[in-house]
Amino acid sequence: MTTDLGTDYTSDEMMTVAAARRLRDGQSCFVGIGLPSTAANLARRTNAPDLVLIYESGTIGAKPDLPPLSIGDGVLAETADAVVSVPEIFNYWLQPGRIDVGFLGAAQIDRFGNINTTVIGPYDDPKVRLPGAGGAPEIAASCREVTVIVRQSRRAFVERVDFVTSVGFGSGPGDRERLGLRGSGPRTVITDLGILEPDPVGCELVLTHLHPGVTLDQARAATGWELAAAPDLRETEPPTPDELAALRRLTGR
Amino acid sequence: MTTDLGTDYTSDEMMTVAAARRLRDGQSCFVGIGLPSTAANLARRTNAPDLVLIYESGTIGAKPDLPPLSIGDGVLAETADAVVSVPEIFNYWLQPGRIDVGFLGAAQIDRFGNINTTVIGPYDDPKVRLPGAGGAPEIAASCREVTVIVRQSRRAFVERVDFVTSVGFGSGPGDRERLGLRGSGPRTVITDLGILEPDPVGCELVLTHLHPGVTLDQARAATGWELAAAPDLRETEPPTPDELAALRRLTGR
Amino acid sequence: MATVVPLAEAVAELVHDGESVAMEGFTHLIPYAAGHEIIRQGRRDLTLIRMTPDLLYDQMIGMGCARKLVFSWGGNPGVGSLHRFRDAVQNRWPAPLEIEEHSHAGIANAYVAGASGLPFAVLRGYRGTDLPAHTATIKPITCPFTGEELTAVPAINPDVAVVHAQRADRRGNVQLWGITGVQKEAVLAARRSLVTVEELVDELEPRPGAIVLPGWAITHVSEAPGGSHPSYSAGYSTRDNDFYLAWDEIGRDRETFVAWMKEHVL
Amino acid sequence: MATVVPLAEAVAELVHDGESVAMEGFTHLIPYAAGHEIIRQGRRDLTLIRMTPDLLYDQMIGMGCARKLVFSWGGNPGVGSLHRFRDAVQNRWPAPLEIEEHSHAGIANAYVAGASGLPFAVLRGYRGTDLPAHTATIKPITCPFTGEELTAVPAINPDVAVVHAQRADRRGNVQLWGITGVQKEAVLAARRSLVTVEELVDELEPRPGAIVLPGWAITHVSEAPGGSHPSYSAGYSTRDNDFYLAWDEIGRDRETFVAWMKEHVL
Repeated sequence: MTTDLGTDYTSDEMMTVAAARRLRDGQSCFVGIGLPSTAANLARRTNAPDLVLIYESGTIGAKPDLPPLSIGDGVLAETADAVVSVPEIFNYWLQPGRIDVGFLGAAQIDRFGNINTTVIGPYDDPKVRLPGAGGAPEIAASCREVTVIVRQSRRAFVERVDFVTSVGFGSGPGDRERLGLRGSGPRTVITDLGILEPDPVGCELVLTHLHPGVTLDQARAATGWELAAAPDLRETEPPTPDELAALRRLTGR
Repeated sequence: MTTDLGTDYTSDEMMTVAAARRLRDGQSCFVGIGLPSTAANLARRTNAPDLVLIYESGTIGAKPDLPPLSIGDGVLAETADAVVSVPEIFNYWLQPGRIDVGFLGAAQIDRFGNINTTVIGPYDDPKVRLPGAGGAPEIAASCREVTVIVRQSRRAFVERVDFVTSVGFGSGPGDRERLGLRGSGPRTVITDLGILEPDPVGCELVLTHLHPGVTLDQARAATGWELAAAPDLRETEPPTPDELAALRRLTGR
Repeated sequence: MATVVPLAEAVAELVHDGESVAMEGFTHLIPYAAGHEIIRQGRRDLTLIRMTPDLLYDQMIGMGCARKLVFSWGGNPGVGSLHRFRDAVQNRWPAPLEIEEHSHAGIANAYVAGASGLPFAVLRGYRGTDLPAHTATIKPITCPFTGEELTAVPAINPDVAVVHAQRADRRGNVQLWGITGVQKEAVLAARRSLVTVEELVDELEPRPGAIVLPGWAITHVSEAPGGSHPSYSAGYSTRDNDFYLAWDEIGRDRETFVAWMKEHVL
Repeated sequence: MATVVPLAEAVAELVHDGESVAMEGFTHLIPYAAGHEIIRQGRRDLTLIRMTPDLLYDQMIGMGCARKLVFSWGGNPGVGSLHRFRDAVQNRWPAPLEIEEHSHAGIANAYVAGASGLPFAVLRGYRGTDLPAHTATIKPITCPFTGEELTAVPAINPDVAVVHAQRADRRGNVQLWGITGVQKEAVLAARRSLVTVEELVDELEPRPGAIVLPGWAITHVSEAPGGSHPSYSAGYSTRDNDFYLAWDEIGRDRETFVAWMKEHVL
C-alpha cells in the first residue's frame, strides 16, 4: 500500500465510501442493487461490521464475501441469518417501519428527493422505458430513513421527475405525513460530486458537502434546479487508505 | 379375532366407523380434535390410506400412529408432508376452499346444521361457558363439505342453537350463498344413533340411517325438533371385524 | 439486538400491570416458565391475548393476573374445559374477566396485520355467526374491485409478546422448529418481546423446518430449560399428556387449584 | 395429486393461447426450460405475470408470445435494461405490449390474496407515486377501525403458474430451498400449475430452509435438469452471471436476438 493511495481514487469510489460511512454499526439496511449494494457491503467491512443487510429477495442478515450481481445471488441465502418469502420480507419486515435505512439508486431525482426509475418522457409513449418500481416505492415510504446514491448530472437531477416512482418529500413540507408515509424520507443523497440533504424547513435538497476537488459551480452545473448550498458547506473527508483498500477488495479493482 | 366381534361394539365405535367410511381415498380432510380425529385416523387405516390429514396447528399430511390428544402433538409435525404457520394454514389452505372435507364436533347442533361450541345460555351470563370457536367457523364456511360427529341427545340436538359458532345452513335455503360461504355445508351429521343429512330442498337435517339396533323413536326422543326420516331410511352397515380391529388398535381399547 | 438476561429480570423489565401480553405457542412451545414468573411477580389487570388459552392462562386467570382475555378457543385440548376460565366467566372468580372472542382465523390474521404494520386484516370469516354481535372488533368490509363483502379485524399489537423456542445464540438470534404456530407474528406485532429458550448455543446449526427470528427484532432472550412443560419443545421434550388429563381435576376446584399453584409455582 | 409428465406434454396440456401465465422465481429457480418450451410451442396472446420479468420474459416477449405484461421490475438485475421488453413498449416490436405495472410489494400481496381466496389485498404502498394514475388495479381503501386510508390491489389468480424447484418425489410433492420468493403463492393462486424440477427422487429428505408443496395442490410435475439456467437452483447450480452480462449485447439487437433464439431455443 503506497502513501498516495489517499488521493488516487475515482469519483465513484468517493461516492461509495461516503455512502458507506453513513451507515452505523448494528443498523438494519434494506439494500437496492448496484451502487447501494456495494456501499452497504463496504460499510460491513469498515465502520459497521454488524450492519444487517436485507435484500428484497428475502435474505435477512446476508454476509456476502463480494457484492452480489443480483439481489438474489446464492451467496445471500447461504450466508443469511434467515431467508423468508418475498411477501414476508415486504409485509413483516419492511412495511411496519422496523428497518433503519433504505439504500436506493435513481434514474432521476428532483429537488424534493422524489425518485423516478420508471420512464423518461410520457408514460404511454416513453422516450426511455426504465425497469420500473421494484421494491423502491415501499422502501422509500417505510424505512426510518432513506439514502439515495446517484451520479450527479442535469439528466438525473431534475426540477421535477417525469414519473414519481418513489416519494421523497412529494411537493414539499407535510406531504409525507399527509400521505401516511411512516419513514422520514431521503435524509441523504450521495453523488459523485458531493452530498445533498433536505433543508429542514422547506424539504428541498441542498448541498452540504463537496467531495475533494469538486467546486460548487461544478455541482450546480450538474443540477437541473437552482441548487442551494448549506451555509456550512463542507468538504467530504477523502477515502482513507483502509476504506479504499476494502472497497477495491470488494470490487476487484 | 373372534367371530362375534361384529356385534360386540359400542355406539361410539359405530359412530366413528360410520364417520370414517364417509372419507374417500385421496381426499384432504381438515380435522377437528376428539371424535373427528379418531375417525379420520381410522379412515387412513381402512378405506382411505391416502387421506391427507390437515390439522389447524399447520401440519399438512400428518400420519400419526395413534390419534393425537391435541391438534398439535409432536407426532403430527414429525410425520407431516409440510408444516406451515397457523396464519398460513387458515389463509392459504383452508380459506380458498381447496380442502375437501371438514370434520367437526359440536356441543349443540340445530335442525339447519348450525353448530354451537361457545355458550349454553345467554352469552353475557352463560349457564355453561364452552371453549369457543377455534377453527370451526371458517372450516364450516370453506371446506367443500362438512361432516359433523356428535352424540345425539335432546341437549345437543336443539331446535335452534343458543349461539351460532359455525354456520350450517343458517335459517334455511339460500343463506350460505347470501353469506358468501363457499363450501356446500354440513352434508353429513353422524351420531351414535344414526346419520342425518340435509333435505336438498329445505336444508333441514333428516334421518337417513339408523345404526343397527336403534329405533326411529329412540332417535326422535334424542332430538329437540320434529325429526323427519328419509323415505328410504336405511340401517347402517355394522362395523366389520377389520374396521373394529383397526379402531381398537387406534384407541387402545 | 436482543440481550440475554435471567428470566425474572426480563419479566420484571418487560411486563407491567395493566398492559396487554400475548403469550403464544400453538400446543407446542407454550411459554409456561415465563407465565409462572409473571404469576410469581404478582402482575395484575393484564389483557391476556392468546389463540388457545390452554392451562397457562387457566392458571394466570385463576391467580388473578387478568382483567381481560382475547382468545379464540378456551379449552383443555382433547380433554375438556378450562375450569378456572369458566369460573371467571360464569362466577367472576377470582375477579371479573372481560372477554374479546374470535375465531382462530380471525386472531391469526389480526397478528398478521400487527406484524405487518397494517391497522386491519381482511378474511373470509365470521359471516353468519353470532360472534360479530358480541365482539366489537369484527366488522364488514367491501372489496373495492368486486363489491363483495368480507370481514375485517383490527391488528393486534400487544405491549409484550412472550414465546418459547428451542435455541438462541448469544446474540439473541432465536431458532424454533416443529409447529411454529403464530409465534413469529406475535413477536413482530409486539412493542417488546421476550423469548425463553431451552438452550443457549454458540452457533445456530441449520435444521430442517426451522425458522430463525433475528436478534435485532427481539427485546430479551432468557434461558429456561424445560420452560414449555407440560407443553413440549420438539427435540427436547414430549407433550405431557398425562398432566393435561390430570389438570382437569386440579383445575376443577378452587382450593385444589390454589394449593397446587402454591406448591408448584409460587 | 400431481402427475409427473414430460415437459412438452405438460406445457401443451396446461398453457393455452390467450391465457394468463405466471412464471415465478425471484432471481433463483426461474423456470427457463418451461418458458422455452412455451416459446417452441408457439403460444400467443399470453398475459405474462411476473414480478421481475428477467431475461425469460425478455425472450418470450421478443418471440411474440405476449399480449400483456403484469410486472413490477423489468430489468436485467445488476446489468441494466431488458432490450426486448423496451423495444416492445417503445416500438411495439414484435407486437404491441400492454403493461400493468406494480411495485414488488403490490404484486407480492396480489399473489397472497390469490393464494388466500380473497378478492383483494391491503398494503401500505403506492401512496404519492404516479403508479395509481396509470394502473387501474390500484385503489384506495379505508380501515373500518381507524379511518386511515391504505391501498388495495386485486388478487392475482393466473390460469397457470409455472415454477422451478430442486426436487419432487414420484407423488408430485415438491421441495425447494434457498430463496423461495413468491413461488408458493403463485402456485396456490393459480387454477392450474406446473413445477419443473432438477431431479425426481424416491423420498424427499428434509433439508434446512426447505419448503414442501404437497402434490395434491399441484397439477403437473416435469423433470427438467438444469431447467433454471441462466438463473440457478441452489444445491444444483450457480447463477450464470456471465450470461446475464452477455445478454445485454444479445438482447440489444433484434437480429442478434432472433438468431440466438433460433440457435439455442427453437
